[in-house]
Amino acid sequence: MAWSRLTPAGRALAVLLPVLAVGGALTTILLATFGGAIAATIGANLPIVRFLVAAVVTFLISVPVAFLLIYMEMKIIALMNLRIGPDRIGPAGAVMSVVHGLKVLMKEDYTPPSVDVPVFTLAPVVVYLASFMTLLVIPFAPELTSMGFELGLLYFFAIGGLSVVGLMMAGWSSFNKYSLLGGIRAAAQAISYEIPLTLSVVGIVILTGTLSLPKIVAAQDGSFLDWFIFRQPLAAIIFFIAITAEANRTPFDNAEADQEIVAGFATEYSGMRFGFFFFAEYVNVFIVSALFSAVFLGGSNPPIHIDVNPQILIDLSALGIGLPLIAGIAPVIGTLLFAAPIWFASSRVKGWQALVAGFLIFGGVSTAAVGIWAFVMLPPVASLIWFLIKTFTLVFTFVWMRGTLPRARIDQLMGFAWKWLLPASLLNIFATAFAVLIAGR
Amino acid sequence: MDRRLAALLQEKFGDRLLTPVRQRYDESEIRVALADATDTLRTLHDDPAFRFEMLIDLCGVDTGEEMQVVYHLSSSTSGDWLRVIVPGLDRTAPRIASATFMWPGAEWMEREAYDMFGIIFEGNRDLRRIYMPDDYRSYPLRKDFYLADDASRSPAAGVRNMERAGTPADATAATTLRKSPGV
Amino acid sequence: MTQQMRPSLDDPRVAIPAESSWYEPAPIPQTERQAEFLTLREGEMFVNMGPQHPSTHGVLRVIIKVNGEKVVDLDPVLGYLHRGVEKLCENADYHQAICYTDPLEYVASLFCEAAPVAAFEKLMDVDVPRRAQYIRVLTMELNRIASHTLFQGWMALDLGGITPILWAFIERDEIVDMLAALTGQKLLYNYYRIGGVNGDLNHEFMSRLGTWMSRAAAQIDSNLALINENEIFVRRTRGLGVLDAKTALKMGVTGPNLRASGVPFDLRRDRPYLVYPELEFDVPTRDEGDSLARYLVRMDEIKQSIRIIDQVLHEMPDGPVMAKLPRLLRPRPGRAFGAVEGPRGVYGTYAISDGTDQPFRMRIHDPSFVHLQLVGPLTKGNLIADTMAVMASLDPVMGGVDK
Amino acid sequence: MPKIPGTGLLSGMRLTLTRFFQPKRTVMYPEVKPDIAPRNRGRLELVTDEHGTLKCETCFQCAQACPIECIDMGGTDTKGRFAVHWGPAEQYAERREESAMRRSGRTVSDAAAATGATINVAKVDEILEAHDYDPHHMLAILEEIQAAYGYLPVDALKRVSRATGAWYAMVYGTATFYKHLAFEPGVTRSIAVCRCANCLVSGAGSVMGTLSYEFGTEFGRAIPWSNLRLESLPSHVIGAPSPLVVIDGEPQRDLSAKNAASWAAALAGRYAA
Repeated sequence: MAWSRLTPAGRALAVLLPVLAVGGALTTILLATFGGAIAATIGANLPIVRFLVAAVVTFLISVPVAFLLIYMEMKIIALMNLRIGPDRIGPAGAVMSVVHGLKVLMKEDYTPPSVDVPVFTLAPVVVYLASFMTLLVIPFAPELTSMGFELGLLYFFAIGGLSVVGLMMAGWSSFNKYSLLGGIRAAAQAISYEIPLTLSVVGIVILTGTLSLPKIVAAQDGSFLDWFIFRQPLAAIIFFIAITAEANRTPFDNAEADQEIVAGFATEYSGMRFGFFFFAEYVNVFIVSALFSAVFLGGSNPPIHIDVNPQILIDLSALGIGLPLIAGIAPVIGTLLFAAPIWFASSRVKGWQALVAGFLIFGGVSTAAVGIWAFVMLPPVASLIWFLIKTFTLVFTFVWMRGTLPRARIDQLMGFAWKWLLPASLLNIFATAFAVLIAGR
Repeated sequence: MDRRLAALLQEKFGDRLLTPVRQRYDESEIRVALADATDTLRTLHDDPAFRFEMLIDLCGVDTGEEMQVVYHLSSSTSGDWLRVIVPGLDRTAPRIASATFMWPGAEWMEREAYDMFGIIFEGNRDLRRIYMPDDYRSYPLRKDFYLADDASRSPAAGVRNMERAGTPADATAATTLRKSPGV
Repeated sequence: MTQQMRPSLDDPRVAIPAESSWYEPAPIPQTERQAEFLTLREGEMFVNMGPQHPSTHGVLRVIIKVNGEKVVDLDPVLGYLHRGVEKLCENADYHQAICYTDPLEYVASLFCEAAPVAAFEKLMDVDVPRRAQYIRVLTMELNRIASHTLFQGWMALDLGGITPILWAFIERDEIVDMLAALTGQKLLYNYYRIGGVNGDLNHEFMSRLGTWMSRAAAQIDSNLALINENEIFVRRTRGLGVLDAKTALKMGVTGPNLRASGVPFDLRRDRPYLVYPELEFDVPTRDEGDSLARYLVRMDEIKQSIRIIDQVLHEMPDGPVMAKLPRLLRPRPGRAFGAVEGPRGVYGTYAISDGTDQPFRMRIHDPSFVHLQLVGPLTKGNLIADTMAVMASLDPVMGGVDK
Repeated sequence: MPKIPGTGLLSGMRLTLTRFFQPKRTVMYPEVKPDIAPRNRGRLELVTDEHGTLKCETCFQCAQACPIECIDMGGTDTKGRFAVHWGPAEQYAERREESAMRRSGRTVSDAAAATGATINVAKVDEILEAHDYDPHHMLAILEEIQAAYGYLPVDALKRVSRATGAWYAMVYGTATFYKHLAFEPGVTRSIAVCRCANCLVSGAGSVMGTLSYEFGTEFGRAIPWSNLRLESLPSHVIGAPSPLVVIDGEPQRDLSAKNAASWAAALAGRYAA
């Protein structure tokens, strides 16, 4: 029978092709008939489409973010160890993490026998999903929030807490004692740090009266003294420690403590399934840093408002047909302008070298000019840049801590959470409420 | 080298010592019979005159005719070092009382002596192989243990398997053992 | 689907499918102790660490009986690195035996050479020239510093800090390189000879040593500042695995681990060898006896070693570095026990000569072997993470443990 | 531990940040080679003198002394008879009886072993038993073996080396050192050609070449059709002419580089008759 001789891919195709053929035909017919209605429906509930698009986009940006953070971790820790770190692939080894990703892709994706296969396979997906779905509510800039809904903060804690489920699934299904210990450690740690994490922001919620992250960011508008890190220092400290534990970072990385339980919940994983855990960890780092900078560091607000309202008002529409002409001619003229001095400067420079150099210089200059123009003229770009600066400073801090601190023991960890952070956060809430009661908002 | 220690040892266990106290460099050495070993060690450990509280080393020796167990003790009060040799263990079934009743740290050293020589220490709670696998048969440090690549001293050199537990058939008394009457 | 089930090793009440049950078979208990170790009570399970575990130094296998995270009992399994060094030495002549003892402790090889050399010199009544004695002290103290520096890095690494080990390796590599310039080998310097040392001090060694000494103390101090003051490190090691003096003496503990329990026992002081009686140095001791004390005692010894090196460099006499000896060494029958104070404790060698050119019996005593017994008693009732901390603080080297 | 909690962590963070900006210690290996101290004895190599010829004379002392048998060398002895190979036997896929020769060198391309039939070593064992397997009596053992067999079979040498534990090269060196120990059966007489400078000047070299060609053998080997062995004379006989050829001690007068071939043919004819 031919079916038995088909490869799995072949069988899938044998099923799919007729379905596609029939389905394609049907869809065309349906579109022809109900196209207008469908368009109307989409127009009617646009938020669903927006959500889908936002989810896809966040997923797409989460992978390069993970690559960037992995590279940062490798390089920064290397420099702190008086090493050089990755320096062979790409400029200063910048492509190293991408190569790591490719390596992980090419490795054998081994499923040990006696694991609970569906749970084992699903666990990395859950973890990664939980981490990048929280990206939805991150307010990169006032206009650059993919889903700025009202309960953003709550959504963040809820979805972020889901990753524990994934870790538990991985630890339980791996049929390995290290994995089991790692999963249970991760669960205990995450659950006990969720509480101070959530309670520490209650003070801010009291102050701002909202749970939506864009509004919290907007509430910190003004100079850097309006940031909540200065108005709620205790909450900031608690929050920082709690997100360190949430992201399983040193000194709270007991879940994958490689000196004690080999790789924790990821012991039995290999190939891309391990890669998902790996990426999720770094995406988590980025997300918690972004959240901290949004909630406590004023998010996309510049530290000091320099009120520049430049008068460079180029009315591009006035140019009419001249616009494409300028757009087409400007590179040529600019290249020649920059190439000429180089070419005249010395006789040893060949013409093409001068042209290439001129083009590069023109490219740089024009990019810088456009950047500055955008920074000045387009508020979203400016606020995005401010946001990223703050976020990556925090990411650097996390990597820095990883390069410095040893690991806390699990019982000290839990004791710290329950004995110190929880009362401190409650105290913070009462203090804030009292102050609000006294002074009014 | 402490003459006082020698005199003390002589007058403490004068009758027990098989040979007079030997002293060379900073080491003193006494030999006691198998029966007296435990009492001697306990006296050396508890007697305020000696206070040999540290068991530096415990090892077995195969002289070719007999087995020995050698203790190296160090006094925590005076810096004296003492070597207690218990000779005369039967090569076929060496047995001696364990020293773990006084030095729990001797447990693994006794395990090693058992593993390497087959000396059975009565009273050791955990007397089993420590280096060699559990299903291992022979005792490597015995003198009649042959190494294939040891062409120096055994007619069994060149046998295919790496070691041979017992004396090979074609071995003669002149060549089986490297006997050392002096030890 | 029908498949026969078998009880799990950890919990006989749990049945697991037969095809998924490729454990190692349950070992048959041979001794009373092993039988009591292999019986699992309610809620206990075995966790097997090693021989390929990130934090067991070398190839050590530790079977841990845990109740949740709490270590109930623990059984180290040795022998993965067993080379039969004693047998090899019995079949080599006296010069070759020294070379065999070298790889015992790949971290502090010179001490493993010094012990048999001392024993052989006693057997043959050899007088070592004073310059050779000074060179031995110099190289040994350098090696001690290298070993302790590496220990600091390993300790921090086992507690989860990744940076100190690399800083430690910088210092250690400098020492190793200068010793390589002196002895000709980088790790297993086969340098000590019966009656002296192999080769006099040379220019490369002295220049490297000078540049290193000029900044060693400050550099090591700044490295220590990373974790000595660190709350996490201190909280994890203070009061962990407390070993009181009486137990330590009964367990045969020596070296820094014993001094950390308050017993000032140091062979360099109590049983002087080479030129140590002429040198000024303190024997750092601590009374706590916990992991932190064991760590800090070693860190203090680094400073003392630097002191000793300073004095040795100033008082180094001239003269030959080898005694006049025949090519073929045949000591008269006798016994000798040579012992030196190493970075881990007393390295001893009990050599028996029967008049031939090969030692009749050569017993090698390694302190790591004794100290590894303590891991069980010291970690009972603690957590899995503490097992690593205690093991690191005892600082065993498996090459010496397995011989 | 500091009084204020957290300061220890912060001081550590400060330290790592300072190290972050300090110069790095990495040696970029393939580009930058670390400087190896001149005293480094990492690699074994044979030294050559100023003429470019090897100084090693294959005395095997290094290979004997190497306790871990990392030195492995081969060579030909002065008589061109044996090529002795030294080293761990497993490198040469010989485990069974040859591994006894692991420290003792094994014989490669052994002419005597090729020609001589394998012998019954019972007598050798008796001799060894009589001498209590003592390598110090090597010369006596070899003499008795020669008396027993008429010559020294290679199997007997191997047996001696294996039983006494004396290294094969030692046994073999003893055997080759003494003139009265022979390796071929029935060789009683010898033709020796002097190799002193005087003789070489007056054409001893061509004489040697001619003789070895005529007799169909090599120097140090027996002449197949006779009880003669072709040897080289260690020292010149006083008052003898050059080139000098000695048969059983008496110098041959009527010989020169010219008539060496005819002389050899005449000698062969005398033996044939």
